[in-house]
Amino acid sequence: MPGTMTRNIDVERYLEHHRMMHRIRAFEEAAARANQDKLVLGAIHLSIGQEAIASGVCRNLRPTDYLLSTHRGHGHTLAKGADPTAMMSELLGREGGICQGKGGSMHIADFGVGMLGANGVVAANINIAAGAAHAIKLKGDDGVACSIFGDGAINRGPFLEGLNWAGVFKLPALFVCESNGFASTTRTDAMTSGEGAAARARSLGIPADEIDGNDIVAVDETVRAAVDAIRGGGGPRFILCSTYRLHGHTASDPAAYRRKDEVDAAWKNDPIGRCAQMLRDAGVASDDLDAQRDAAVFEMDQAYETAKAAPWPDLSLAYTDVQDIGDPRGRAF
Amino acid sequence: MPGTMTRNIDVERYLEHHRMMHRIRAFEEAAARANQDKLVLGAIHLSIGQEAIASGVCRNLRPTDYLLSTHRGHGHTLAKGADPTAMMSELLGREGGICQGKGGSMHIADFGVGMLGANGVVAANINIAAGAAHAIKLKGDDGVACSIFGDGAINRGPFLEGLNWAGVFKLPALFVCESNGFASTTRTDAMTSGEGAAARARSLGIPADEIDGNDIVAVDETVRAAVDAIRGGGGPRFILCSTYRLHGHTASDPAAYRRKDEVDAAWKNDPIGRCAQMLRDAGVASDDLDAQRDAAVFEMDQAYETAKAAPWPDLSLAYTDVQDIGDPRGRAF
Amino acid sequence: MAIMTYAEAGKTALAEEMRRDPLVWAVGEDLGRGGVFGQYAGLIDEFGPDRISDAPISEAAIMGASVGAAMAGTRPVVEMRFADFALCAVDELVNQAAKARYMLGGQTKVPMVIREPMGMWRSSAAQHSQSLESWYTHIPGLVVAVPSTPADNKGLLKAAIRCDDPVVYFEHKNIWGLEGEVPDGDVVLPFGKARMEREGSDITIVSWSSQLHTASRAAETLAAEGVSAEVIDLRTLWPWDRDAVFASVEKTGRLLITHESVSVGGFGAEIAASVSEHLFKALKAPVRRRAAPRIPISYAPPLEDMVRVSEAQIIETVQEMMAV
Amino acid sequence: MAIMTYAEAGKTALAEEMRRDPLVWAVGEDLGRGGVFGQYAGLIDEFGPDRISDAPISEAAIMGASVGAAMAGTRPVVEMRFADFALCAVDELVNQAAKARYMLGGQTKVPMVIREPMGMWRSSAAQHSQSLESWYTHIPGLVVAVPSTPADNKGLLKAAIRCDDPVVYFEHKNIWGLEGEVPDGDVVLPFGKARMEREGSDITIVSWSSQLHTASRAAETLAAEGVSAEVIDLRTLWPWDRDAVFASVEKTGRLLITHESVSVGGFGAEIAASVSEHLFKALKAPVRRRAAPRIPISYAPPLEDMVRVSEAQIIETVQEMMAV
Ligand SMILES: Cc1ncc(C[n+]2csc(CCOP(=O)(O)OP(=O)(O)O)c2C)c(N)n1
Ligand SMILES: Cc1ncc(C[n+]2csc(CCOP(=O)(O)OP(=O)(O)O)c2C)c(N)n1
Ligand SMILES: [Mg+2]
Ligand SMILES: [Mg+2]
Repeated sequence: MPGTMTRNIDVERYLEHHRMMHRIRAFEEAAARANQDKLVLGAIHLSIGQEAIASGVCRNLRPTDYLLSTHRGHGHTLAKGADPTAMMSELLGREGGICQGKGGSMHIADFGVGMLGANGVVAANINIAAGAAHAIKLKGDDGVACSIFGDGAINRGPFLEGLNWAGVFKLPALFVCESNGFASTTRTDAMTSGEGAAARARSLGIPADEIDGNDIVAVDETVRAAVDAIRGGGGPRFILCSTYRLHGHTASDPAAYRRKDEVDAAWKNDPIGRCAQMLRDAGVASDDLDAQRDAAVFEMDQAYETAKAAPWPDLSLAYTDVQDIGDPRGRAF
Repeated sequence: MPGTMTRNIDVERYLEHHRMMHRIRAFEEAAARANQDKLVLGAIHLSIGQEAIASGVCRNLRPTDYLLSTHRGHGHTLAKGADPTAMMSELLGREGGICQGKGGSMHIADFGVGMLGANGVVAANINIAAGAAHAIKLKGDDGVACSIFGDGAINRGPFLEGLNWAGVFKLPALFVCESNGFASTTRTDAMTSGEGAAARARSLGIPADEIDGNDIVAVDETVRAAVDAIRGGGGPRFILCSTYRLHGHTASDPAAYRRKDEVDAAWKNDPIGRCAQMLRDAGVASDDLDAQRDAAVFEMDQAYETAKAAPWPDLSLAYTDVQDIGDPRGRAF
Repeated sequence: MAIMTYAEAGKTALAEEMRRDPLVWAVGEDLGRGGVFGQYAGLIDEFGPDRISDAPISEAAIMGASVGAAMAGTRPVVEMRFADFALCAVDELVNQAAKARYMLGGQTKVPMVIREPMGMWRSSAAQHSQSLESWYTHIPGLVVAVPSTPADNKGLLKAAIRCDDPVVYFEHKNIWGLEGEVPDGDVVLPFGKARMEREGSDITIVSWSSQLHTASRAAETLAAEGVSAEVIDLRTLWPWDRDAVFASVEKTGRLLITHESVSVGGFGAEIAASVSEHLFKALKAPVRRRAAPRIPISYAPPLEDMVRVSEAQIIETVQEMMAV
Repeated sequence: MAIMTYAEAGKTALAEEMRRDPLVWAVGEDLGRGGVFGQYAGLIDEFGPDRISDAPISEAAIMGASVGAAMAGTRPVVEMRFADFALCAVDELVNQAAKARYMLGGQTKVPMVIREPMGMWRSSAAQHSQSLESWYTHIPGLVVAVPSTPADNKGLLKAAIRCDDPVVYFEHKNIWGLEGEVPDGDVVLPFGKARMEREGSDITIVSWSSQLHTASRAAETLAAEGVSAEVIDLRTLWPWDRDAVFASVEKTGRLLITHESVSVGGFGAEIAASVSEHLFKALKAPVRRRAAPRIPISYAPPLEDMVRVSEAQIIETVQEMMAV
């Protein structure tokens, strides 16, 4: 795997990544502000520090490819192409929310760009993604179904069942593990026996790469190769991305259970800073990079303002999209 | 792992194994007869051909050690020390049944000898055994909790969750996989991705041995070493035992989905025949071996006759041992 | 019209729907060899292993992958083998399949059928005998079907496969071999329309699945004793045919609900509560329920029978109700 | 007597029982840092990491291992974090914990407490808000507790920990911070004994858990309007206090049951069916239920509120019933 020292890179491509990572960062910061402003009532999980994975994975997926994400899914959803204003409106539970305000942060989805949903149940997206890949195979399409999940998810049964399923049926599935060191307040290494996610994936017959998930080049190139292999009929692949959760588990978690020096060190390894440095080394002007950041911040502030200004959803929505059959009122009254 | 060519063996010990394997075989054959006689109404799963694993594992466990088994658990239960008459009475659902006729073949248990139950749900015994080991650790005992399960069970979530659990908490747990090539009518290799159970166990941080499960010496010695290591505080161990299911999935399954030559070849590898040959090579007289067989057949025929003669359980038992709290009649009538 | 068994009727329905719609496929353990009850026998020869798909012993993945496959445009028919084993995949059914459409703001539907062979069947004991249909009526997003005849098993399974909602489809193991007339061709039954098993004027007996036949036999015997019982087969529990039940009870003034599942917290309570509330004045006697006691199901036949609601118990209860 | 919150009362009960019995231990995700709602805060300092045990995200193993640990002589207190996540461990609870004692012919008991924080709590949406207490009343072998006050959370949790049956213990997330007087020391409440929240003569309102407080506020308002409502807190659903409910309805002649969970197939139906059957003559009006519609729970506050049964709705229903 390539490191981050100077290398000749496709500057345009990484400028795109730089821009996308800043958009994710700015979205999360706006969401954190909305949380402080008590306008987001449910729990939200920020992906600050993990942006390279979202950008690197989704840059290599087509809008027609499927993505299934987790409770920490804002970045993935944005990178897959969803509209931040509709996403922010969802977080605020307002009209215009991407799920009409019915799902919120943990159920954010945009089928228009192949994002089939975040999930409130850890590891549940793994089997669902395997099934989406199964549908691609049955229909003879050339798509890919990708699930992104955390390092805590590898201790749930669906990790084994879903990867085995994808292997047995040789499905076009990409499994990406965001190994950020924590499962809410618990260090994942303390609750994980053995060598971890990649070793488990290999034992299930899935080729696995282990990369620095804060190195946008490593993520982009590794995912591109994996997706090409999968599209070529090579069956499922697994990528373990090491990263660090720079904020707390939820936007309200001060994460006092970890040492300051650990967090400070992690900030020095911030994927956006590293990407910017690489681009500067490649000759890109700092001003251009700052301009991307400022545009991202402006865009997400606008998204927040728009969401704030939006009314509550129409109450009649409570009874829509439950199911086709039967009376949702249940005739209890 | 030792093969089965002449070696200096503890003749007494393997005579015990030979006797136990014949007792298991004879029990299963009597149960099959009871099934043909329509006296066993539920499904029963015979372990004919897999006796070396039951005998080899349980010979190395103490009565105070715990065993959790599967739907194919008659042999394990017998080898752990349960009374065959009480077991047969259970299969016939009669008074004197080891579970009072309430559980039947798939829930056979004898807590008096540490056999905490077969299970009707594939892989469910893995987590239960991990928990029994957890209790041993919490109480500071020097016991071992063992679960035996099939090669089909390794595709269920509890395999990952239970082994990871045992690894994380360094529990005195022994996991034994009976790899008989089939999960009911399906060949397990067709539904298993990767290198199989042992590789999966290792990926979960559990040392794993892979042995010929029809070689009683290999099973006995491997299990003994593993149990010693576990008792010594070495944490969980895994043993993959290759074997073959000589009969159908249930006693009523003709297993027409496999070729005759395959089955014929498997019969030549019958663990009892191999053990007998080894003992003859070690100088034991055939008559002594035949006498063990005949005694086993006689014992199990008696068990069947006794069970047959037993009355149905008292109807009042339907309402006992449900729970301490609340009226089991539910006051519905 | 053809005479076929309940199992064959289900197979016919699946085969017809698979011919009609190439996006329909079935997945579960041992389907390639016909399924554990033979209800898929031979289908692999016509449709091949991709559409009559074996599965690892991975109920959570069978269910969860089917949710994804349904969201991605196919129509999976999920075989759970025993309703008891579906308890290994409840998150996938209740948290995912049932809620995805709503949570995601209507961006998707989850068209899948979950076949769950249910009920008591010759000494299968507590982990292979449960009837949990009531549970799923309590979960928004799910449809619950409980066919009792070969004809209904064909018509309702076809309806379930065409339905865009997840349908929990309970086939009763005890009646796999039950024979009956089954209409040929494309007969699709509506959900929420009960079947009048037998007309009567003195009392209404509501039931479903295998227990319906016990109720029917009881009504037969009662007729000989001069009690005219109307027997209604609900066919589906969500939605359930309130109109048919209410109309019948308005006529008879008496209602007995009988089901194989546990009485406490069973769907009989929902029916009893609804009728007692809405037909308060029309009732000549209190609504009664005959269902299972709150005990696990035993292996030994005589103990297992203690859980069954017998024809005699139904008759006894009806006579008590007529005496009011 | 001390004033403490519902969460503190639970913590006190657990701590007292752990001091009393070294075989009691708690296991679940993040317990070492106090648990996701702080209901275990500080316990690890007194009892250490073996008895206040963290767990991997492995609900099936948390539940399943606890079944084994209970069979092997310890008394696990299992933390499921959200009742919704317990759906990842239903086989372990329903097929194993609930049935082991019976299936194995009484050779073992399975003394474990399954704590399941339930209910709606500020925009948690469909997978973090469910109330599924009714499900477990339908499963033989299980006890179901639904405390509504700090005092009851102490007394019932202590009873649950001492009980040899698996107890599904629902704490409501919305009242973690509710303060109230809690008796000091070893006060253990019996299961199946309801609490008289408020005496009245015109109508009986039965409820439990957080919804009890809505019912209580409604009764308060109704009193001002001259309607005397008796409010009964069931405290446990299995067993449930039929005697207390029947006695009250015999007095008032009217019964309204209100719960947060879905009305269809909810436990309110069991109570309504039982009372309608046994107090047929004593009823002045049909038994009514006010519970949730059959829809998943939304994230947006106003949509989430559509699932809540409000004080106003209870009052409206009571007035309708009084008008009968
Ligand atoms: C089945 C289940 N158990 C527990 C939870 C509660 N929970 C939400 S996020 C989380 C931690 C997940 O850690 P990880 O998978 O590493 O993802 P990360 O939060 O680090 O991105 C937990 C335990 C849940 N949502 N689902
Ligand atoms: C969760 C679950 N799924 C399916 C079944 C049905 N079933 C019973 S035994 C069996 C095959 C098990 O195969 P394996 O684990 O290899 O054990 P073996 O029968 O070969 O001893 C299956 C699928 C079950 N009992 N439990
Ligand atoms: Mg993590
Ligand atoms: Mg096998």
